[in-house]
Amino acid sequence: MRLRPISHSDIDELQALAQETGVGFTSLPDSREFLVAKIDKAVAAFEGRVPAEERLYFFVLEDEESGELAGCCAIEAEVGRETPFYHYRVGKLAHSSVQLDLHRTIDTLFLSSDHTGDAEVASLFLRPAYRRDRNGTLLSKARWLFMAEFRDCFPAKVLAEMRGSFTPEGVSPFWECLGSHFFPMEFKQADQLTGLGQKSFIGELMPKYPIYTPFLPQAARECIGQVHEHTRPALEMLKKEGLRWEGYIDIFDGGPTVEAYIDDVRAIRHSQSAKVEVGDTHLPHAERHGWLAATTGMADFRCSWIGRGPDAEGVITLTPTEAERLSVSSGDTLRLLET
Amino acid sequence: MRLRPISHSDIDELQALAQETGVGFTSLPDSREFLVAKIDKAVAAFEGRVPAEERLYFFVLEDEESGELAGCCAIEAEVGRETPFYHYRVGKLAHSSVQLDLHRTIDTLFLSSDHTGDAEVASLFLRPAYRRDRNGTLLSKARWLFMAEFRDCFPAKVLAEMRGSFTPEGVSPFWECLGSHFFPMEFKQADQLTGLGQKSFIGELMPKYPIYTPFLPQAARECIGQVHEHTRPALEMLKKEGLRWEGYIDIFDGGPTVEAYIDDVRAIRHSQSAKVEVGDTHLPHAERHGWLAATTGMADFRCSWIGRGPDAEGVITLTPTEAERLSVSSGDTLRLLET
Amino acid sequence: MTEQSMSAIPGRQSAGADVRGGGNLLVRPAQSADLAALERLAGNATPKLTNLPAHRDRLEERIARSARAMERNVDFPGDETYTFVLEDLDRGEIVGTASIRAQAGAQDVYYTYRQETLIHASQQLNLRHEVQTLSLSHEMSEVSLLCALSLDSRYRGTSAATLLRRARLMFIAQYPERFADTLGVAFPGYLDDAGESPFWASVGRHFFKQSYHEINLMAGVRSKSFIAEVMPQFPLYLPLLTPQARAAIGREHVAHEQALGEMLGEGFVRSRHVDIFDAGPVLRAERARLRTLSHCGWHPVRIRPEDSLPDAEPAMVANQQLGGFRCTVARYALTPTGQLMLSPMQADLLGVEEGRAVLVAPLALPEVEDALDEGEL
Amino acid sequence: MTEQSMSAIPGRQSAGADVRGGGNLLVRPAQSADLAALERLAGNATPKLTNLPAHRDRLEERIARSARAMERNVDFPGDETYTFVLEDLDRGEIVGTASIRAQAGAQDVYYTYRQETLIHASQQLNLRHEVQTLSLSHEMSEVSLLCALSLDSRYRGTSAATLLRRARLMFIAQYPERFADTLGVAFPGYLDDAGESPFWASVGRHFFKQSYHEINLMAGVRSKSFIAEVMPQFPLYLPLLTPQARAAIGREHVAHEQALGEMLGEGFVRSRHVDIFDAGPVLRAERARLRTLSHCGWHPVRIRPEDSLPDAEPAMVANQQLGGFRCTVARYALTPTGQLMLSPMQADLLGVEEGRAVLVAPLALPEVEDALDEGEL
Repeated sequence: MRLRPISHSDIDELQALAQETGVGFTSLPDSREFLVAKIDKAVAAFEGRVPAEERLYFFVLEDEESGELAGCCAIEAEVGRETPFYHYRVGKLAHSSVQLDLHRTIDTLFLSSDHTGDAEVASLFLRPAYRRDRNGTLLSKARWLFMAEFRDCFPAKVLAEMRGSFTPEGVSPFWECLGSHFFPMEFKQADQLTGLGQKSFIGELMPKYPIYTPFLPQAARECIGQVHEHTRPALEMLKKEGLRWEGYIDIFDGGPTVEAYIDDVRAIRHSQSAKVEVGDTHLPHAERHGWLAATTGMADFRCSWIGRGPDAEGVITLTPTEAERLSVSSGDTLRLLET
Repeated sequence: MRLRPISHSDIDELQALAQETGVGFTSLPDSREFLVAKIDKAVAAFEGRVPAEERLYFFVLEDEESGELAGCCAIEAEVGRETPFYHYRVGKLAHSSVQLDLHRTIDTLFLSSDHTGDAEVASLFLRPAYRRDRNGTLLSKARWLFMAEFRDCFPAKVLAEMRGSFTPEGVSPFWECLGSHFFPMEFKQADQLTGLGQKSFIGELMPKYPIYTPFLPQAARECIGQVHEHTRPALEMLKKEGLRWEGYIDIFDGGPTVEAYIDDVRAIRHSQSAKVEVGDTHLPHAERHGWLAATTGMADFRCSWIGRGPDAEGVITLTPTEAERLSVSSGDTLRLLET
Repeated sequence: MTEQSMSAIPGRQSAGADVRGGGNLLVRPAQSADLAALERLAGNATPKLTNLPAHRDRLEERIARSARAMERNVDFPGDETYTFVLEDLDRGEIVGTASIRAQAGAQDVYYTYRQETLIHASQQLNLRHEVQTLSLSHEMSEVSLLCALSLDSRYRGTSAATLLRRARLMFIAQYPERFADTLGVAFPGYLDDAGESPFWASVGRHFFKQSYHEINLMAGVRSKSFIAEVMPQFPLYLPLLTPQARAAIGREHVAHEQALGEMLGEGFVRSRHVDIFDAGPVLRAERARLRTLSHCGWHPVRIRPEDSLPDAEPAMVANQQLGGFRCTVARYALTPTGQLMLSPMQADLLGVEEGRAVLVAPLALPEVEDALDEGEL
Repeated sequence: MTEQSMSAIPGRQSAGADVRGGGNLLVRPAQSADLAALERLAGNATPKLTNLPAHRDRLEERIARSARAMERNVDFPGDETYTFVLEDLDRGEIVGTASIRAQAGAQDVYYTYRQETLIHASQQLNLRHEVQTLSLSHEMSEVSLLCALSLDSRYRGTSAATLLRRARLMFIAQYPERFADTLGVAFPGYLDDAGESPFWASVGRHFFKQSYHEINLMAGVRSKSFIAEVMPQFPLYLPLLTPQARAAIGREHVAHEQALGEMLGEGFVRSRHVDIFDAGPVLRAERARLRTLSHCGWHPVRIRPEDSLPDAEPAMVANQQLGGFRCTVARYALTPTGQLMLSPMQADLLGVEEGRAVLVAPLALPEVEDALDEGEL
C-alpha cells in the first residue's frame, strides 16, 4: 500500500470510491464532471502550476499490487481563498453588574471566518475492505510528512473539521434547533451545497448577530463541539498530534474544528530525514507497522509503511520491494516518522 | 537575590516600590490601603486560605543581604472571576458575493471575555538599580517554576497582557481613534480605573457592536497587536516560552495579549526535579547565571539562581550560601530550569 | 335662564350607571398624608408594578418628587414625575393612584425590546426568508409615560377607573410644555397560571440570578443601569425562544385587558416595543391624536343649585391650578352661551368660583375611527 | 354664463412666469417609442442615477414592465414599476422621465442606513454618553418609492419640473390600492468637487473592489442581493467615520437641492434613513399627509374656447385613464358650479370630453405649516 498524488488515470477508480463514500461525505459527490475537475486541480497543485495558496493536494492510497484505490485524503493549502469559509466561534461575553452583585459570562456563537488562510486536512476516506494494517493511520499521517517536507507551501496553522453529533436516526439536534430556522431546507441539502463549494447561501441566510447559547435547547447545546461517534477515533488521532479544539464549530451540525500551529504538530516536529540504502530482501521486519516513510518530491510524492527504523547514523535500509514501492534507490533521502 | 511570597512586613518596602513604578503600572498604585489589601490577599493565597481559582500570588524579589525589595511580579490564578475581563478579539468576517466576483475578509474587533478563567502573569517590576545579573529573568521565569510545581492550582491556559504602542509624547493612537469616542475621559484615567479593578464602566460605555478595523485610521490600525518599545524584551522572553498572540488585544491601547496552554510553556515542560546536597563552599560557579532553582512549598516558596546544574543522577549540589538563600538542606527537593 | 334653555352636549353615550352626579370622586396630586394609602395601593397592585414599588421610602420620595415638580417652573420635559391620587370623598378614602413620568428615560435610559423583521434573501437559492428579532432599544426614552396606576379593586371597570386613567391627560392638556409630544403607556405583561412570566423564563432568566419578581422590584427601586450591563446586547432571534415566550410578546396581563382596550379607544396604538422583562405591550400616541386632548375644551363656570343641574352626559372637569390640580366627574351641562354648570359642592371641590374657566372633556370616548396600528406592527 | 361669472380658486400664489396656458406639457406613461429619449435622459442625469441606468436593454425592459403594470389588475402594491415621461408638445420632444416603484423592495430588499442614537450610561462614572450609529435596514422596503427622475436641464426650476415630479402623486391619488400608505423619495447624495462621494470613500470603499460609480451602476442593472452579502452587517459607529463622511450623511446632491425643497413643501419629511452608498437623504410621508393628495379634487370638464379661459392659477389636471394616464398643466378655472374649464386642445390632450371628471390639484403648494421632521431625526 502506498499513498501518492492522484492522477488523471485514476478517474474511474475515484468515481467508484465516490459511490462508496455515501451520505455525509460531501466533498466527493458521485459526479464524473466534478471529479474530473477535482483531479485537474490536484494535478496542477502537485505540479506547482498554481500558486501555493490555491493548491488542493488530493492523495490516493493505492494497492500497488491490484492497482485498486483503497482510499483518499487531501490537504487544502489555504481555506477560504476562493469561497468564504464559515464557522461559529464559541465566545464568552461578560454580563456583570456591581449593583446586582452579578458577574457571569454567557457563551455566545459568533459567525466567523477566522480560519481564512489556514491549511486544512480533509476528505479522508478508506474503503471498508482496507480498514486493516494501519492503512487509516498511513492515510492520515502521510499528510503530516508531506507538510513537513514542503513546509514553505503551507501557512502557520492547520485545521480539521470533525463531523458533529447526530441522533441514531441521523438527525442533527444542532441543525434542528438553530440552522433549520434560518435555512429553509433539509440539513442534507445545506451540507451538500457546502461540500460542493456553493456557499454563498450561507452568507445570505445565516443569522448575522451572535447567538446566545442559553437560548438553545439542551439537545442543541450538547452538540456544541461534540463529534459523531464514528468520528471519535479520527479525532483522537488528531488530538495525539497536538490538534486542539479552540472553540470553532461547524455552523450546521456544531461539530468541532480542531487546529494546531503546523510547527507544533507532533508528527511534523518528530519526523526525521534518512539516507536510503537498499539492502537484503530478508531484512528484519516489525510485525506491526511502526515506521512511516515518505519521499521528498512533490509531484512524485510517495508514502508507505516500512519494516524498520533508521540506524544510529541516520541511514534507513529498505528491502527492494519497499524501495520500489516508494520509487527510491540507494542514496535518496526519505522522511521518516515512528508512530 | 531571591524571589519569595510577599509578607505583611513588606508593606513599607512595597509602598516604596509602588512610588517608583510610576505611570502606566496601574496595578500598584501608591495607596497604602490598597497595598495592605493586596498583601492580605496574596498571603491568604499562598497559605491556601482562598479557593484556588480566586488566588492572586504576589511575589517579591528580595536582596537577602540588604533586606531591600528589588522588584515584584504576580500570577493571577483565574482572571475575570471577580470583575469582568475584557479584550478585543481581532476576528475575520467574510464579505463575498458571487455576483460581484468579490471575496474578502474584513478584520473586525469583537468585544470578548473569552479569557475568563485563564491564569495571568502580571505586575512585573524591577527597580532600575537591580536591572543587572539576570534579575529580570529570575522575576519572570520563577513564575513558571511556581506554576509547574503547583500545576493543579492553575487552569489550562496562561496569558500575559503587553503594554501597547504609544507615541513619544505618551499618546496611544489606538485610544485616540477608538476608546476616546466612547469613554469621555483621558486614557490615563481609564487605565487607572481598570488597574484598580473598577471595571464596570467598561461594560457600561464600551461599544457593543463589533468595530470594522478598516474604519480606523492607519495610526490606530498600526497599534493593533503592537507593543510599547520598552515592552519588546519582555514580549520576546514570553514568546521564547511559547506564548503567542492569538488575536486578543487590550481594549484601550491595542497592545497584544499573548497566551499559551500552561503545559506547553517551555519552562514548565523543561523544568526538572533534583535532590539537594549541600556541599563545599568552593563549588564551581558559572560566571553567567544559567540555572534557576525553586523550592517545592507554596507558603515558603523561594526561587533564585544557582551556580550549576544537577549531575547525571539528578542531584544538585549547593553551596551553603545557596542553600540558605533557598532555605533548603540536604535531602530536600528543588525544581530546576536551565535557561 | 330657564332649565329648558340649558343643554347638554348631544350625541354622547352614557358612561355607566355608577356615575351619579360625580361629585364623589376627585383626582389630585399626591401629598405626604397619602403615604399610607399609596403603600396599600402599591402592595395591592395586580400584578406588582415595577414603577410603583411597595416601598415606603421610595413612595415618600415619590410624593416629594411630584410636589417639587408641581412647584417648579418647567419649560420642557425633564426628570419630573407627577403622582396623582384618586379620592372617594363619600368614603373619605384614597382608592387609586397614577403617575406621569415627564420623560420615560430622564434619569436612566428607558429600555424596551423593539420587534423587528429581518429579511434574509438568497440569490443563490432564489428565496427570501423573514426572521423576527427583538432588539434592545432606548427609543422610548423620550416619550412621556403614563405609569404606576393602581386602583382599589372595588372600583375596577367603573368610571372611577376612567377618571383616574384619563385625568392625567387633562393635566397634560393644560401643561403641554412639561410633556413630550409623544405619550406612552406600558402595560404589565402576560403571566401564566402560576403567576410566572413565560417571557422571562425564556429570556431574562438566563442573565440574572434573581427571579423575575426580584428583578422587577429592583428595577423599581434602583437605578436601571444594570439592564444595559446584563441584558443581551445583540438582537434576539424569535425562533430561538420558547413558543410560550413568543406567545407572550406584546400580550398584556389579564387584569389589564380592559384598561388596554380603553387606552386603544383613547387613540393610543400598539407600538413595536414591549417590556424587556415580561414583554408586556407598550402603547404610544402623538399627544395631538388622543381623544381626551382633541375633545376637551374650556368653559366658564356657572354655579347652580345641585337640584337644578340638568341630567347631561358625564364629563371630566379639571381646574387650572398646577399644584392644586383637581379633576372630577360632573355633568357636561352647558348653558346656551357655553358655561359649564356646576353645583356649589363641585365648584368648591375644584376650587373654582363662578366665571373661572375649567377644562372639560366627555367621560365616554367618542367612537374610534382608526384604532389600527399605524403600520407600526 | 359670462366671463365675469367664472372664478378661479382664490388665495393661491402664482407658480412662475413660465407657465402660459400650460397646454404644452404632458406627463404620460412611457412607451416603446420613448426608448431613445429615455436613454438620453438616463445618460444626462446629474448625478447618474442608480435606478435609471443608461442601459438600453434595461430601459426597454423598464418600459415593458411599466406597460404590463398598467394593463394588469392590481389589488395591492407588488413588484410593479410605473415609468412616466414628460413631453414638451411644442417642441415635440420627451424632456423628462420619472418612475414609481410600487414597493421599494419588492424584487430585492431595499436597503438603507438608519441613523440611530445609542445611549451609553455609566452608573460608576455617573455619566451618559450618546453615540450615533448607522444600521443597515430594510424598513423602507414596504414603501412606494418615487424614483428615477431625470429632466432635461433646460427645464430645471420650471413648472415642468414640478409637473413631472408631482404628476406621479396625481396617479397615486387615483389608484391608491396600487401603492403603499407610505411614500418615499430617495435623493442622490452629496458628491465633492471631484465628483466623488465622501461617504463612499469612508464606508463602501472598504468592502468593494469596484468604485462608487461602478457599484451604483451594478445596483441599477442587477440584483441587489450583493448588498446584504458584502456591506457591513453590524451598525457603524459614526465617530469612527471621517468628518467628510459624517458631513455627507443625509445631504443631497447640489443639483437636487431645489427638488428636495419642493418635496419637503409637498409634505415629505426627512426620515432617519439614508442611502447606503452615498448617504443621500430618504424622505418619506404618509400618503394622506401630502399636499397634492389632500388638495386635489374631482371636477367635471367644461370645454371653452381657448381665448375665453380666465387667467386663473395654474393647476395640474389628470384624466381618469390608467394606461392612458395624462397629466398636464392648465388653469384652475372653475365655473361657479365647480366645472373645470379647459380649452379644446387641452381636453383633447387629456382625452376627455365635456362632462368627464378630471382630477385637479394646484400647481403651487400651499404654505407649509409643519415641514418639521416629525421627531424622526
